[in-house]
Amino acid sequence: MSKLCSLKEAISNYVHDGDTVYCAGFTHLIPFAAGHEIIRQGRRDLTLARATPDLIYDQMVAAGCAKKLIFSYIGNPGVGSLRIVREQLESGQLAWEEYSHFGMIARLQAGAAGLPFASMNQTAAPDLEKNNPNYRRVKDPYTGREVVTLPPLTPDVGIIHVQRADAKGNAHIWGIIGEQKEVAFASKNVIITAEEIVDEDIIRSDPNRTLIPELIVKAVCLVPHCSHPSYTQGYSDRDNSFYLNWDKISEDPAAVKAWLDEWVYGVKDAEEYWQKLGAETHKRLAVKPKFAAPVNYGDY
Amino acid sequence: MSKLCSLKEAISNYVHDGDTVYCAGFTHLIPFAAGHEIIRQGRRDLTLARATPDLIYDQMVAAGCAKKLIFSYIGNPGVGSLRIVREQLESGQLAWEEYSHFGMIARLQAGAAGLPFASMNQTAAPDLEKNNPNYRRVKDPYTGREVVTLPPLTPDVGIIHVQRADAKGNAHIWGIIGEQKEVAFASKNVIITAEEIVDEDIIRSDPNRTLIPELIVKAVCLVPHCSHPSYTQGYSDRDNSFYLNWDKISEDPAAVKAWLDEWVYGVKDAEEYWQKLGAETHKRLAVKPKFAAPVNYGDY
Amino acid sequence: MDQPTSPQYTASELMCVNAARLLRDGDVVFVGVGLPNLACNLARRTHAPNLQMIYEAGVIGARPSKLPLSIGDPTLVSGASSVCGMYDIFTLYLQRGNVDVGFLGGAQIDRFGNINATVIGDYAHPKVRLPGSGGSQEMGGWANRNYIITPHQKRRFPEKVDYITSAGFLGGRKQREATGVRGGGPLVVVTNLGLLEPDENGELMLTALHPGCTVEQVKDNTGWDIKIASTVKETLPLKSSELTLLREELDPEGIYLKGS
Amino acid sequence: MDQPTSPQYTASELMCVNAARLLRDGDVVFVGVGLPNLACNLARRTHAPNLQMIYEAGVIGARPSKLPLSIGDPTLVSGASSVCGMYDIFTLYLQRGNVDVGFLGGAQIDRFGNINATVIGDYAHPKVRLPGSGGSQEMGGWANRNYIITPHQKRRFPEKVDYITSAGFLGGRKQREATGVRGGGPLVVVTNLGLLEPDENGELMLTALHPGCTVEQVKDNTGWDIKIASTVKETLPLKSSELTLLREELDPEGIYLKGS
Repeated sequence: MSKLCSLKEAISNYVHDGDTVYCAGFTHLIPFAAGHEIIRQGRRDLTLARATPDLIYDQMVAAGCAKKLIFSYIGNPGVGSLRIVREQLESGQLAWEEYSHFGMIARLQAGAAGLPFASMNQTAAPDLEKNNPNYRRVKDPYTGREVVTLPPLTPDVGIIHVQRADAKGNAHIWGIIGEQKEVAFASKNVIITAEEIVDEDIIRSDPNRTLIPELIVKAVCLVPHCSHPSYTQGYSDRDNSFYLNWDKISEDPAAVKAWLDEWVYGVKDAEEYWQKLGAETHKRLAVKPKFAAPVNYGDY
Repeated sequence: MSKLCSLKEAISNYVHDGDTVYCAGFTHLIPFAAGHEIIRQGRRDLTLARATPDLIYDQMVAAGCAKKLIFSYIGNPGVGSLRIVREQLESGQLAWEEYSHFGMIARLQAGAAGLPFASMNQTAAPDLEKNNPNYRRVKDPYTGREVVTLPPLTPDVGIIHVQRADAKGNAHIWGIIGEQKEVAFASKNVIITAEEIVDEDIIRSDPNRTLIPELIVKAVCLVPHCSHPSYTQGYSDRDNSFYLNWDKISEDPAAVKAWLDEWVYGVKDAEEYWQKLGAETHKRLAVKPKFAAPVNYGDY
Repeated sequence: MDQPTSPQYTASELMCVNAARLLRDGDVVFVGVGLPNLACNLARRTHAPNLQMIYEAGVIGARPSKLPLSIGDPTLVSGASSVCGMYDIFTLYLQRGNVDVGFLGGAQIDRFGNINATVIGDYAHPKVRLPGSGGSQEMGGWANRNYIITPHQKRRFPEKVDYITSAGFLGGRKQREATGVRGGGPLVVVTNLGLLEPDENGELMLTALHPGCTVEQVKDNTGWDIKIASTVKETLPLKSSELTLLREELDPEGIYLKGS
Repeated sequence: MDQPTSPQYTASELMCVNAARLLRDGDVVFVGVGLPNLACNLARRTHAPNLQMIYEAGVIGARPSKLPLSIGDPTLVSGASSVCGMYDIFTLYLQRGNVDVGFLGGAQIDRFGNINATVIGDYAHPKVRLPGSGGSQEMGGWANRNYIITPHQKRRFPEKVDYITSAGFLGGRKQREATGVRGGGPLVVVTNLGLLEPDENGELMLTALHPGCTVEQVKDNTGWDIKIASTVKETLPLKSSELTLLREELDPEGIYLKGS
């Protein structure tokens, strides 16, 4: 049963005001086009969860989509501060829940695994536990020592960009795989955006590469270049100059508004956004191919 | 730094009387040749841990290597009973510790993750918990409901057969990957046996395929056909007729002794064992190639 | 064993077809080798083309080109949609609630659908040591629905099992519910005589007979005074198309279907 | 900032080379971007060819062909020995004890080596909201050894941090030990003036000065009355081969090494 639809339809069907949304991807495969579509559709009061909010949440927060942020590191990776998010946190406009990376990922893992809590060893650093009541403790029943716990995180919607998927949602991912698998299994609704939709025989020729199986996927959208200015291993390079540029744009609310008007509200979809970036950018972000060594599964 | 050595050296250096040994692999990639080498070297009082003891532990128990078994399913997969193990359990000759598959794997995962205990939801089935004091409970600090716990399993030695590894121990595995990763990270000493030793460029061309990294590996042994009568995806078929045959051999202690004399004590190593199987068996277990779809990592 | 089936088909074929009919299109099924595997493949080739088969070894969406002997055969991997580790199978799939159906079997099934696959006699001093749980403890607890396939024999249906490997309804439906376990427990037991289903208290009750089988046969082959539903249905006769599929395509060598 | 380094090299180069020298061949290092990344690559090209670099994004044994801007750049993956998910990185590697060295930095480091990378002012009403932990809370707890790299400035070295993101020795070595945490805590703080090491109580103490730097400079740029070791060593001068490697091969555009 095909789950193919446009990204517009997928966001319209599965992302609702007030939802907790997790746009997955640690630096790699960040589904920017999905964030932009959420902005265009004017979603409000979202709780945005991501280990690293990255520019995608800076933009969504700037556009007024969010009431709360769940995160473990707020920065413009490799550049510095995430200005809009930071300002809204400092001014109290945006509610937040904070974890370490491990706490964030452990919450997702517990959600994905159907466990009532995640367990972690103590780190000796007291202040996250002190400031976030979700941190609790249980006694290890074998040694009597205390272990730190967190409740599962089960987002309403998980959005995951992948290199290739079949029409049912079986998806191959390679390169950095951060928290994609955990987000997919933890979320109540999973939207897959893919660089390529391929015949299921391609997926089934290498089942160990399938990080996300069809049975947890609600919608599959063909969205090439969805991850710009982040990247897709093998398909595009990271647009570091955009990350550097955003550092300047985001200093000035007027510049941010102008950017959103031009690059989000002013374009119809990801394809128009990509074309608008122009041939020079396309060329700059193109990547020469380099293939993995062949793998023989055998004809059984 | 190369860790290449013969299987004989690896067993001699890293498997000691009284150790807890985990020969990994759920049906697939079972390192039979390593079990046979342990028999040849006359190890005693081992605690043998495996989800499914399979024929490898039936043979090691028959040869007198084991004092205790840790398991979650004792059978000759697809055939029926595991006769020698079963007899020794029924007669009280062999001590045992029993889990469900999930309990077994969860113990390994906790060991691999450096956690003091594994957490599992209740299954409503009371009798494993009743009969094994390692099963305990903690209260979920969020809902107050009870969760079942088990302590980590950290074998002294984990032995893992792989399709290909480099000389330092970075290993690619595909096909069924049961508990290999968890055994590797849980064990204090890891021995890799490989169908092929390849240049590290092969491994590094596809890092997502690397299930086991060099930094936890002690020894790397080139042992083609190590898994017979189990199989290696892409390299050989499962020797189902051997599994059916063992059902008959293992009915009779004299036949078992004769088999061990001929096929374990009577051969020098895995290579001689394989040659002794003969051309017809080699042909029967050969597999036509079928390759995974290409994967482009890009030249960054 | 009392042999109730007509000479046109074996008891195994009868159970297999009736088990297949219980599956719904789109079900995610945790599959064991043997009859459950055949039943799933039959359902997939007939009324349930979108059935998703999962194997505890870590295989999702398997499409075996031949009948696998073991639960971890390479033919399960070739053409599967996904392969993952066993920890993932038991957490992301089973514990998370992503498995609709589990098939169970065992040496003993009791009045409340509890299953023993571990030991006959005392656990510490076993008279007969059976294989043990494997994945069935969690399957019995966490699959949304469980189906049990087993020949109808008195020794297989004692009033109380020696050991509970997989939970049915324990001492009654409320006892299972009190544990807070997520799955719904056994829904149907398929035997070579008919179908048993739990009543409101979780006690197994005869609800259907296969063509030619009788209530007396069921009573004679059950270890307790089994309840009989007020209306006992008759299962549909096996279709020749079902038998042809089973015999000629799914188990041509008769590994699981031959004999009784 | 007081500029103690000679015109032949920048403060960043000085810190980078001294950090590299702390690494041992075969160390497994949890690497951040920036100076730690440069220090590791320098060590790998000089005295520690078997250094294993791990990135929190899930990359093991990276061999970046160019300087990555972010901690998740594609060049980290190409040619790496292994890639895994972040859950695995924090469990199988860091929590399990497979990481020898963690590099830390932050806005504030206090008398007992505690680090603040989270907030200046009150947590609930931040004066300056910093990035937060990322992976550094666990790195500070669980890496066998931690090294801190930071410029020596009074505001960066308060007597007590506003918030503890990564544990140093808390209020003293015994307090850290009482938590039962596995890692050994900060071993050395590398600044542009010299090296600080914890004394038997976990209090940071000046143990070495870079060539040309003075105890006075250290005292003037530290927010508490810092202890001075009875013998203050002098660090070895930077070798021209080290600087050449850094400038010409590792950071040819001077992204991290330029400026101060």
